[in-house]
Amino acid sequence: MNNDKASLSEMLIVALARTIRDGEVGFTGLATGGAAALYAAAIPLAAMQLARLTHAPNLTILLSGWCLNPQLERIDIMPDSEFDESLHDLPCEAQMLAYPGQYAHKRGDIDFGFSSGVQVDAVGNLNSVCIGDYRRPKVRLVGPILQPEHMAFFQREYIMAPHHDRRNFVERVDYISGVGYPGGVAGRKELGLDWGGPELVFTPKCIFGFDKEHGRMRVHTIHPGVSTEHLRESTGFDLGDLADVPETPLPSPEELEVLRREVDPRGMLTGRRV
Amino acid sequence: MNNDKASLSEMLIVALARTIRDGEVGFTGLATGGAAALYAAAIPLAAMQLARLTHAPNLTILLSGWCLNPQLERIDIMPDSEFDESLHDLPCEAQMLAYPGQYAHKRGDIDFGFSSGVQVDAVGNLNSVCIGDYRRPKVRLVGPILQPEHMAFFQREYIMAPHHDRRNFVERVDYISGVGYPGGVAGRKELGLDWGGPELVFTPKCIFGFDKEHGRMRVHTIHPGVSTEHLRESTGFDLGDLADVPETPLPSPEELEVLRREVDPRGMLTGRRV
Amino acid sequence: MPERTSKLCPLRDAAELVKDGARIAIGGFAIYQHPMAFLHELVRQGRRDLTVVGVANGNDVDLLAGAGCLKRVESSYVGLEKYGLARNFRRKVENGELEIVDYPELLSWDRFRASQENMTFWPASFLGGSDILRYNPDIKEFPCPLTGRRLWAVPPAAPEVVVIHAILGDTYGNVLVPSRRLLPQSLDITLSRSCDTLIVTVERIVDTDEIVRLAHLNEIPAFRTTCIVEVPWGAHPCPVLGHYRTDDAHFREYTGSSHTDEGFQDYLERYVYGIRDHAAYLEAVGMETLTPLKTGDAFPAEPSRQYLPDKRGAAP
Amino acid sequence: MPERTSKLCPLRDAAELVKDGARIAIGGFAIYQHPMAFLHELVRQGRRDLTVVGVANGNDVDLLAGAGCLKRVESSYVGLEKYGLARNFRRKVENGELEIVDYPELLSWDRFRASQENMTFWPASFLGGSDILRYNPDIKEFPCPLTGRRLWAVPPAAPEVVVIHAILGDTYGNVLVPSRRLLPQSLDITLSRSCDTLIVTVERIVDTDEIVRLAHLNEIPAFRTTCIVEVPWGAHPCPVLGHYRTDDAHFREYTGSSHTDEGFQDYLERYVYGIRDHAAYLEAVGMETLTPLKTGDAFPAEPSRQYLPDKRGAAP
Repeated sequence: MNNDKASLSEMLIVALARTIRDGEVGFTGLATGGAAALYAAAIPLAAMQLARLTHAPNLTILLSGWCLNPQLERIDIMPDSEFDESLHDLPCEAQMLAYPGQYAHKRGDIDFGFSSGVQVDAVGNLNSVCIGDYRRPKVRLVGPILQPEHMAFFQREYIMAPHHDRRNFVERVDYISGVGYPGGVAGRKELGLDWGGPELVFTPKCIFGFDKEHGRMRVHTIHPGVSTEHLRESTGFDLGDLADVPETPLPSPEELEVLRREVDPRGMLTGRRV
Repeated sequence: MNNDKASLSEMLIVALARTIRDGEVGFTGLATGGAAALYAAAIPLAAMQLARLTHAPNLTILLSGWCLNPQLERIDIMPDSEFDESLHDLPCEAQMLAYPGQYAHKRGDIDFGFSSGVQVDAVGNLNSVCIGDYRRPKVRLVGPILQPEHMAFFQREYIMAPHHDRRNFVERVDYISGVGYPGGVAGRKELGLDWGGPELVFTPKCIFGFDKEHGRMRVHTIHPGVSTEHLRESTGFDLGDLADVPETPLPSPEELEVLRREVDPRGMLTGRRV
Repeated sequence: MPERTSKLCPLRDAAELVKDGARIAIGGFAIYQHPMAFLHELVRQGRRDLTVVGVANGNDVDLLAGAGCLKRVESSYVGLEKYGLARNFRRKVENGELEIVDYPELLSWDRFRASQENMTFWPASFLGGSDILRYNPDIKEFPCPLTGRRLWAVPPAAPEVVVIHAILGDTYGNVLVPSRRLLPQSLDITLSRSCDTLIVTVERIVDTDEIVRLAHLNEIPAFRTTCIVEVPWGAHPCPVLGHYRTDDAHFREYTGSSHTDEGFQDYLERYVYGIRDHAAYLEAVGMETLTPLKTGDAFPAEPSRQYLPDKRGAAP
Repeated sequence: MPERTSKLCPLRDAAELVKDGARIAIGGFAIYQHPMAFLHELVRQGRRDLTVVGVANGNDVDLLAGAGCLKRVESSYVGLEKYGLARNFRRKVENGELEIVDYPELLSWDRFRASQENMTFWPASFLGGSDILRYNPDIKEFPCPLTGRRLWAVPPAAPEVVVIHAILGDTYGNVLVPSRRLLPQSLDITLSRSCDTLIVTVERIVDTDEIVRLAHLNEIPAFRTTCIVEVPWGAHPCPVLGHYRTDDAHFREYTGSSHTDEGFQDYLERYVYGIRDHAAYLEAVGMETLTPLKTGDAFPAEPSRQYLPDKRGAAP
C-alpha cells in the first residue's frame, strides 16, 4: 500500500508542508462537505502535522481558531463544526475560550491561515458575500466571516480552492471580502495593510503564486496530467506565458511514508481508504 | 447597651444609608489604618448593608470592586487589602475576576462609589497625587489610582474624609486627580463629563453638599457639638452663610436597632466595642 | 427586612419588551444556543421591522426573516453551517426585501465590546481595499490622532435589547455560565454587557444558594438582567453546550421546508402559529425526540427540579 | 521526529534580555505576585535608565527606584498599601531624579489592551478637567469621527519586555494560570499578550502532560513565551495567590530600611548585592521563614518535584 503513487491530496499536503517554517503559528477552520472540508481543513491539518513531524517541531496548530496543538491522532472522525462539543474534549495544549484570547491576531501572532471563497480573482481578492449586484444579488452567500481578518492580519494566507473553474477564478470578484494584492505589496501598504496577503493558491489543477510587485496571480506549478490549455480554459483570467511553469513536485518516499504512517494512518485527513 | 447615644460613626452611617435608593449598585474599596479604613470602607459598607435591610433590598454591593453581594455577616475581621486571599473565600453572589468584567463602569453601571483624597477643594476636586509642585513635589503621594474613573463614570460619588482640617479642605487642590464641579454641572458637561461627580462629603465635623449650579461645596449639616466657628477654622475655603445650616440628624431608634443588632452585631464595622 | 424583587417573567411578557422596529442582538452563534423559544414567541406576536445586530447568525435570523419580522441585519455571517445556506434569509435579500450590512467577524464582536465600554466608535486599521467600506456609510475614515495612520471608525453594535439563552439562573436575574464553555458562550457574555435591556431565558431556575456556591461562574449579576424566563429546551433545535445536542432531524425538517415561502409558512404553522406556547411546542416536538438529545450536564440538576412538561402542566 | 525547542533559561540570561534604557512592564499588582527574584537579578546586574509602564505598582518599582535602575514610571499607583508610601520611589520623585507619568487605573489597563490589539491609541472620554492631561503631552484631544464628541487619544502601553511570575509552566513556555485567580492574575494575562518579548518566571516546571490535562488554564501558550525560568519562591516577599502568603516581617524590614538611601543600600547589600543568586537569597531568608508562608496549593505538586534548596543544591 505504501508504494502507491501519491494522490492529489497527498501531493498538495506535501507541497504545502514544505512551505511551513519551524516556530510558526498556523490557523485552520473547519468546514463541512467532501471537497470543501478536504481543502479547508483536512489538507491544511495534515500538512501542518507533517511539517511538525519532519522539520517544524515548534509549529503551533490552532484548530478551529481556538484549540491549540490538539492531539490529532486522538480524533476518529473529522469534526465538521468549529464549536462542536466533541472538540472540547480533544486533548490539546490550550483552549481559547474567550475573545480576545491567547493569541493577538491584530499584532500579527498568526503566521498563516487558510481561506476559500466562491470567487477568487486575478489579484487574489476573495468573495464569500454575493454573486451579482450587492443590493439585488443573483446569489446571496454567507457573508465575509473572518476573511477580512485572515487577509489583513495573518502574516500570509493560503487560499484553498476545492473547485477550479471559470466561475471561481474570475478577473474581478463581485464583492471584495478578503483583500489580495491590488497594486501589489505597495498597493496594500497604501491601503493600510502593512503585512500579510495571499501567498499560494491550492487548486485541484495547479498551485498559484503571486507576482507581489504587480500583484497578479501567476501559475506556480501545474499538477501532473493537467494540460496548459485545460488550465487556461478553467480560469477566468489571463494566465500569461505558461511555457516555463514546472510540474507540481511529487512527495518524496520519505514524506509519503511519514504522511501515511504517522500523520494520517487511518486515512481520515487524506480521505485515503486504508 | 442599645439605648446608648449614637456614635459619630453611627450617625454618618445612618445619614449615608438614607441617601441610598433601592436597586442601585454601590462600589467600595478597602483601606488600611484606623480612620482611613473607617471612612473608606467600614462606614460605606455598614451604610449599604443598613440600606439593604431597611429600604433597599435590591441594592448590589460591590466590595473591593470585584466581590458582588458578599455575605458580610461571615467576615470576622475587616479585610485590609482588596485582593486578599481570604476575600476570595467569602461567600458572595458573583466575583469579577477579569477586566472588563460583570459591570460596565463606562456605561454608568455603578450608581455610587466612595473616594477620599489628601486634599479636597471648594469645587469638590480630589487630589491623591502630590503636595506642592508636580515636578518637584513637597510630598509625592500614591497617584490618581481609580479616582478619575470614580469621579467621571460613577453616577454619584461620596467623598469620605477621615480628617477635617485646613490642609485637607483647600481652596484649590495641588493636582486634580478626581474632577468635582468646576463651573457646576454645565462646566462638567463642557469637559465631556455627562453624568456623575461628588454628591456629599462626610467628615468628622459636618456633611457637605454641592451647589451644583455654581459648583461650590456648601455645608449640608453640622454634626452636633461642632460650632460654626470651629468649622470655619478647620476649613481652607469660605463656607458662606452658616446661619440656616441644620444639625446632622440623629439615627432613629429603629435605624440604630437594625444597625447594632443586624448590620454590625460584633462592632467590626462601626468600631463599637461589644 | 423588605423583600428582594423577583425578575421572573412569562415568555409572553418578556417578548413584549421587544417593540416593532427595535434593534436587537440574539445570543448564540451560527446554529448554536440561540434563544429559539423566545424568537418563536416574537414570531407568534407578529413583530415587524426588527434590526438584528450580530456576529455570526444562523437559524435565528433565518427564522425571523422567513416570518417577515426583519428589516435589516448587521452581521459577518448568516448561514446554517453543515445544513447549508440560510434559505429564507437568502430569498429575502435576493428579492431586495431585507437589508444586510456586512461586517468582518471579529470586528463584529469588537462592536459589542465598544458598546460594553460605551465607546462612540471602535477603531479598525484593516478595512482598506475591502467592499465592507464601499457599501457601509456608517464607517468613517480618520487619521490616528497620535501617529497619523489611516484608520476607520466603526459604529458600536448598540443593541436596544439583548436576548440570550443560558442553562441556569435565579429569580433575581443572576445567571451562571459553566466553566465548560466555548467562544459562543463567551460571546453571550459580551452581548449581555452591551445593553441596557437584557432578557435571559434559562433551562432552569435555581435557588440563590446555588448561585452563591458557584459565584465564580456568575457572569451576569442580577442588576444587569431586566427579566429572566424559565424555558426548558429553550434553544431547541439548537444545542446548549453542556446540556443537549442539536436536533439534527428537526434541522433537516427546517431546511427542507425553507426552500420556498410556502413550505416555510407550513413549518411556522406547525411549530409556531398553530401552537399556544412553549409547552405546546415541546409536546409537538415530543419528549421521545427531546430526551435522547440530552448530554452530560454542566450543572447536574437536583432531581426535584427536573423539567417534565407532562407532569408540571402549566407553560413557562 | 525533530525535537521541540526548550525555552528554559537561567535567571541570569533571562535578565540580560532587558537592556539599559528598556521599556518594561512588571507582572503583579501593588504588593502582590511581582517577579521579585527577576528584579533582584536586574539590580544585581546594575541595569540603568529603565522605564516601567504599569497599572498599579508597589515594591517592584520601589526596589528598582531605590537601586537607581529607573528613569521613568508610567502608572496609576506606586505605593505599598498597608505598608505605607513607597519611600524610595517618593524620595526619587521629590528629588527630581525620577520622572512619573500619572494615568488613571483602569485606563492604565486599557493601555495594555491597546497594545494587545495593536491599536495605535486608546480612546478615552473622561479626562476633561483633570491634571492627567495637563502634565502629559503624549495624550491628544480629538473629535469622535462619528459623533463629534470630545475624546482623548491615549498612547498604548507598548512594553518592549514583559516579565511576570506564575505558578506553573513547562519547558516549552506554556504557562497555567489557576482558575482560582483575582484581578492581579488577570492583569498578568493581559500583560503577557501586549508584547513581543515575554519572560515568565515560575514556581515549578512541570511536564507538558500536566499542561494538556489542564489545557483550559493555559493562558499563555508556548509560542508567546520568549523564555521561562524556574524560580521557586520567586515572588518573595510578595504573595502568590494559591501558593504562599506575604512575608509580613520581610516587608516591615524592607520598609523600615527604605526610610533613607543609606538604610536601603544596607538592605540591598543584605539581599541582593551580597548574594550570589536566588538560591543564596532563599538561604539568606531561610526555609524556616518561608515554609510557614505556604498556603493551600492551587496546583498540588507531585512530591518528587517539590523544591528543597538544601537538597537540590544548584541555583535555578
